[in-house]
Amino acid sequence: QDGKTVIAVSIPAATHGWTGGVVYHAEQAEQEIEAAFPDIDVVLKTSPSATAQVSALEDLTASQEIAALVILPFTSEELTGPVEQVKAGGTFITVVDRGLTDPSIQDLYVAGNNIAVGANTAEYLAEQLGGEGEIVVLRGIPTVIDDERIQGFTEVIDGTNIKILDIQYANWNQDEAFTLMQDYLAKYPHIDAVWANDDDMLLGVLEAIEQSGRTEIRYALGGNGMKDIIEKVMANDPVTPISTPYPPSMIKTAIYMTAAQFHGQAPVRGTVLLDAPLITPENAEQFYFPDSPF
Amino acid sequence: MPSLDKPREAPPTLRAEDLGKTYGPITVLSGVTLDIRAGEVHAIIGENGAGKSTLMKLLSGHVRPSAGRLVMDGQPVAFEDAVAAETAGIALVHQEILLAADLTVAENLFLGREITRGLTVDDRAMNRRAAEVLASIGAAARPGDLVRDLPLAQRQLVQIARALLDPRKLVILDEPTAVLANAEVEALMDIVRRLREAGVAVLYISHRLEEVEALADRITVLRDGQMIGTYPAASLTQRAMAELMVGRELAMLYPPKRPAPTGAPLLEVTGLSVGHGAQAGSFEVRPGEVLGIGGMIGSGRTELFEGLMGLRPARADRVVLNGRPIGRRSVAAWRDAGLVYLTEDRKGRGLLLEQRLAPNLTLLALDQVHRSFVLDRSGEAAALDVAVRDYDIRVRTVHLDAGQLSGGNQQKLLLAKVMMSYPSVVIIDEPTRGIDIGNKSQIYDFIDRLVRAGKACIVISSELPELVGLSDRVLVMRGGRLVAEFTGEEITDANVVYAAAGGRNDT
Amino acid sequence: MSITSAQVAARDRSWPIRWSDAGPFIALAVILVLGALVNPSFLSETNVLNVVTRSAFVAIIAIGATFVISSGGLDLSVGSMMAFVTGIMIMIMNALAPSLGSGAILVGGAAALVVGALCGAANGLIVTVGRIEPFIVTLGTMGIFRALITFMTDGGSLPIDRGLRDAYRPVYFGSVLGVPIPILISLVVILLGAFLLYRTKYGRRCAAVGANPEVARFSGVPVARVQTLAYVIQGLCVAVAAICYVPRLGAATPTTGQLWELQVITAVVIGGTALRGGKGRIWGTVAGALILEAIANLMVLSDLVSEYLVAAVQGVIIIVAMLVHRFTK
Amino acid sequence: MSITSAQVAARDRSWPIRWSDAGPFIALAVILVLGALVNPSFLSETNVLNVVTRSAFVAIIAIGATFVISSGGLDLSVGSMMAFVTGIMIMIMNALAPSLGSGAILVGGAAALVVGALCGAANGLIVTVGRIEPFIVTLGTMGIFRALITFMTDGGSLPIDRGLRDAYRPVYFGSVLGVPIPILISLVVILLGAFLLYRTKYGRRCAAVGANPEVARFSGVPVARVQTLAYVIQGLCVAVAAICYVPRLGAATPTTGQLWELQVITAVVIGGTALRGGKGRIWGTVAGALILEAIANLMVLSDLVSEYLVAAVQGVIIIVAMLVHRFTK
Ligand SMILES: Nc1ncnc2c1ncn2[C@@H]1O[C@H](COP(=O)(O)OP(=O)(O)OP(=O)(O)O)[C@@H](O)[C@H]1O
Ligand SMILES: Nc1ncnc2c1ncn2[C@@H]1O[C@H](COP(=O)(O)OP(=O)(O)OP(=O)(O)O)[C@@H](O)[C@H]1O
Ligand SMILES: [Mg+2]
Ligand SMILES: [Mg+2]
Repeated sequence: QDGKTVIAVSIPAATHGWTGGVVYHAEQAEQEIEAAFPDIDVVLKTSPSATAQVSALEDLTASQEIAALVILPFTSEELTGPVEQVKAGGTFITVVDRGLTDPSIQDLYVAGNNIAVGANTAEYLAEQLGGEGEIVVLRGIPTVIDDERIQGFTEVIDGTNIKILDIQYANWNQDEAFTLMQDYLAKYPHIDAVWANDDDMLLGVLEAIEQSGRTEIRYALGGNGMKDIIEKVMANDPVTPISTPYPPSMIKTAIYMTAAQFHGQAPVRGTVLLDAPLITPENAEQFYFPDSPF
Repeated sequence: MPSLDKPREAPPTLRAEDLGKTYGPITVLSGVTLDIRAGEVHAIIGENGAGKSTLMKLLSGHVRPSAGRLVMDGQPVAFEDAVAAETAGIALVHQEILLAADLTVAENLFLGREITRGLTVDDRAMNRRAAEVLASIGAAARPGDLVRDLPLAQRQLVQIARALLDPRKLVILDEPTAVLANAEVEALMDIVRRLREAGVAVLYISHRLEEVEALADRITVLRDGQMIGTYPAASLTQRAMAELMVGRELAMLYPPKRPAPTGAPLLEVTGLSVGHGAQAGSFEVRPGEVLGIGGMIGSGRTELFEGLMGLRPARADRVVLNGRPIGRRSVAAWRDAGLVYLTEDRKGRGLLLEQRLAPNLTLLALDQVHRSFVLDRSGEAAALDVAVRDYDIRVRTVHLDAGQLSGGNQQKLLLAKVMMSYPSVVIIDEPTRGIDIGNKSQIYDFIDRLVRAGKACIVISSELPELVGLSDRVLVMRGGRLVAEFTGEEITDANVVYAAAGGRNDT
Repeated sequence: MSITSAQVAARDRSWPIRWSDAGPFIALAVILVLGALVNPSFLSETNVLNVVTRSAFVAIIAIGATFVISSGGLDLSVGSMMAFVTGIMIMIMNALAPSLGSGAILVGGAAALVVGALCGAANGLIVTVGRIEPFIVTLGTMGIFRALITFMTDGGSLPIDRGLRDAYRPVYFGSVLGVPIPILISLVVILLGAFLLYRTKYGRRCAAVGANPEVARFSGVPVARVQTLAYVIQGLCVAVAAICYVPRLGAATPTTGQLWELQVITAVVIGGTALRGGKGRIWGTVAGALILEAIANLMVLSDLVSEYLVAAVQGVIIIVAMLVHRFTK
Repeated sequence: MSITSAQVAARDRSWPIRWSDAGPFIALAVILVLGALVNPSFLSETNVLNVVTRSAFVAIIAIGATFVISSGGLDLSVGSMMAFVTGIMIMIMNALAPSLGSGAILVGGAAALVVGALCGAANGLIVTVGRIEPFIVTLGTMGIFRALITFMTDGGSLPIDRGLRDAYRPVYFGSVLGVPIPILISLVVILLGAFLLYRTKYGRRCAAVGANPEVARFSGVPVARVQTLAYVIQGLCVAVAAICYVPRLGAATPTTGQLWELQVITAVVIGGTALRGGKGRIWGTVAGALILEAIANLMVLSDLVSEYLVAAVQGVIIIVAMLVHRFTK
């Protein structure tokens, strides 16, 4: 490709808010980098499933020489082998968000921490509720991310007197979260707090609570730092006073760090762990991207 | 009559004792006791809906009897299903064509009893055997043809071939000739005679009494689901048969001919060509006239008129109905202009077999039962009552799907359906296919009254006597072209056959 | 003979419900009873209203699907189409909100109906003029609509203008004499659907086309037009559902309406409409939609099932319901 | 006229390939040509092998679907079934790995076949004995299998034992004389399928049952048994696909095989098998699977389309391909 350095970016297709954010930031990065460094070509590919992502990797490597691969793997196990194949061709590997089962494959790892998303929220909630109360939880699509968040959350909650009344899947879907919350409300006459492990779902939850007119619910928390929720945090909303960042912009960070080494800078290697600090009214500004779709 | 002289001690091939069938509260057949002997042709006759087809289905295991029992070769039998009966040597050729349209002729013939070699099916052997059987009954269909592409008559022959593929003890033919024309009928009658000589018992149902007279050794008459009796064929004339069936004296079969029509043509067609071939045809029909269309099977009559109706690609130089040129030809446009077409394929194109009688009746002329955007359902029910009466549709209840009517009654329902729109020209393709003799004369009367009222009727028929007895003028088709025209005294069996067969030097 | 049949015909009219058609209603009743046993709050007024209101979307779309299916077609694109219509509607409303105020809602709603009808017409024309299996056509347009909404939302969400929200909210959350508005709207759609299918020329032709297109053609029925119109009706129903849906969550997202096509078709089939076409059961469809929503609700209200297995239990219940219906007939 | 028809029939037989059956192959060729124009590396050896290898999964499952569909059925559960079979297989392999070493792979594979056949039999029996629409039955079992795999993986993922990975890898990544093993396996499945459908009694009956079950029944074809067997064949094909699939991704997850049912059915229909049953086209199905995979590959190789719109373009291409095929006939 005209002697340009190719950086391939492989990410999940935009199927819900968060992945939508990832695609948005990746496209931003592509435009900015290509404008800034004319000799770098960023090739962005989205895939709707793990299988498709493996296929995309094969296609990317079959059709051109790629200098670097930035990948946000669908799942760890399924993508480990294929990424290893790419690595074998001498490509620089940057893994984002979800680690591969064999960490020695990656040159650079930019990661969010899903366990921390769950755990930090749980700790906040436990503190606010004084260590007791009855809560309900909405989880996403059965995948590793979802699993880790729930794991982080329940581990902390198990150490308190808080009782998790119910956990059900709402598929990271506002609509299903609305429905599920309606049902929770019908089922449990008293609920102290709700945790939806993603802000997309939290929107549905809030609608359902508002519609029911129930007032005993003290907290409805989410995660991921969606901009609508951050707006609430900034406005000191009593029911949703915090969120946890799991910024889709991490993909942009990773692409920039990968691109940097092709421009004179020494290759960046190692691990960049993004923590999941609580987003509070005080620091909300720095997590707010009004132009992002997420 | 060899069968009548048979010694008593030879048990009949199949004996029905006090057989009956009820569907829910409806009794369609009761108290039928009947012997069918080896080497005889046993005809079953009766009006439409008398229960003939039902009886045949009972005898061949397609339907379980509600009462009575079967005795085969002296042993009581109860067939689990049609296959059990077939294994026992009884084959039924259905009145309604039962073939898988997506499969080839050979595949249909051997369905369920494929010839195999090792693990694989032996197509060569099956095709060879199929070709033999088809040739033996004079069928033009080839083993490799898709049934979907075959005309009705050929499908019927394939069904018959299927029944004759294996040696049989009893072959049941339920109106096998309804869709056949003369040549094929002759061939079939030969086959029946050969079967009789080979000691096979044949049950034969037909509304064409001349066939019955020519073939049958004994005749059983059914009326309203009851057995009237079994008679030696020699003792019955056609007229006597008809009267036994109907239970009353019959009027003349064909109405007297009308005076020659004089008015301006109601329908004028110039330069009609259908499909790819150059099949340009021109004809007209006047008020008060019955125009007969004759020809061999596959001579293109159906094709020509389906083309006229806009049901298949066709071109025409000029089409005028009631003095007004017709631009776009479609069934709906024709209906509104006052012309309707009654298809020969009542099962595939005529009736919605799984729907009730009323929606079937009114489908073509929904406007008649339609007031300010709403279907007038009581009007529809009333129309059905009228149709049941006017067309003498024999049903024990109107709670039936169209498919549950007997074949002849389906035909009458179809006739009632196309007449719902009060057309001035009616094209009827095979008007009396499967209609019993009593009803035939009713339908002929009906056509007569229609044209006497100043309407016109085009009758496409493969039944020569019908064509001759009914028409004021006959056009004959051959190879997709109109080749001859006869009027008045010229309309004779001989003339029509000669004109129709003129090009058939291939047989 | 004719006397008897006339009498019978009279009785026929006074007894319009066939026993076999009662299946879905019996199934629904059984589920209600079971539900009440499992958790008494199942029959609480709030819960019942919630469930019925929720099922309004699927029911409205399924009314359209009843037409498509009974005319011998199939529409897999309804879920994505609904998302797409929702997206267009929100964009129009947001664009007009500054100038028209809450009048933008009316214009947006009208636009949604037009867009829905056009989407349906596209499906219908490709199926009929192109003579391609509806399954393939609507699978294709399903991908197309889904991609378009993803594109329109940039993969994120497309919220409705804050200023319109309050004016629009009642369409989902409001009620008249205690009956939530979505239920009223779906009642109107259902009654219109039943009228159209059972009492008009068009409905007759629809069923005839589905039962045997050849017979319909020979009876002067414009087969392609009837089928296309069924898809247009489907599109309109989708648009109505979209109009009720937007105020519920106030945004269109790429997941809006995902997999609804399966729910819709299931509702139609459970309701007694045969997938091969030829007969449609509007009220059965409604019962089907209620059954699906009631089962989902019961899964949450009962404590019997692991969260992982909810889908399995739902599948089993549906199959068992169909089996019971089959064998009690 | 009878002369004409005889001639037509004769011509028909001497020309065993009907023109309309060539449609999918022509469409495939067109896509290959377009692909080569868009990106020359589209036809590079690596890329072609990749695409063909990948399409092996869908092709193998679609062979089974060709039987189900031509016998008049439908199976929406194949994707979930594949995930479920994969899950069971991995659990068995992992359990046996300590004792049997890489022999566990064989046992696991055999178990997968058994489980696949059983799953297929379950679908088939519910459809035939229960006489319920296949759409509903397999939609139900789709939910059931999906829920079971979610349960088995606890909502996460179920990786295969590391010790087995290297021994198992070649089943996807290995090759014999330059031909990747999945391609060889799928060739075997395809040839077996073609033999079974075209050359055996069973295949004949399968098509007959789909074409007209009533006629088949009267002809002594055990309709229910033939249909059930088609689902069992489908189950076996799913198991074979699962066996090839595991080494590629090394784990089963709740999203394994999601939406494959749609791809599979699309491949079958693009290949010329009618959804209403009665005819099956094994080679057409294979072409269909290749077409789908080639289009997806082209989307990745070309840079023309916004990421959000990939699905839309795929939908358009499929519909256009079918339209072109229809109107060039
Ligand atoms: N499944 C059914 N349910 C109710 N009635 C039926 C059913 N099948 C047939 N019948 C009725 O049984 C009667 C006898 O029908 P059958 O077909 O035996 O008459 P047929 O003598 O063969 O008449 P045709 O000469 O018109 O063929 C008819 O009135 C028909 O409506
Ligand atoms: N042997 C054949 N093989 C295939 N198609 C045929 C054959 N014979 C006729 N056809 C076609 O079948 C259709 C029916 O023929 P058509 O019905 O017009 O003949 P017909 O004179 O009306 O004879 P019939 O007595 O069968 O009605 C036409 O489209 C014709 O081209
Ligand atoms: Mg009969
Ligand atoms: Mg004809």
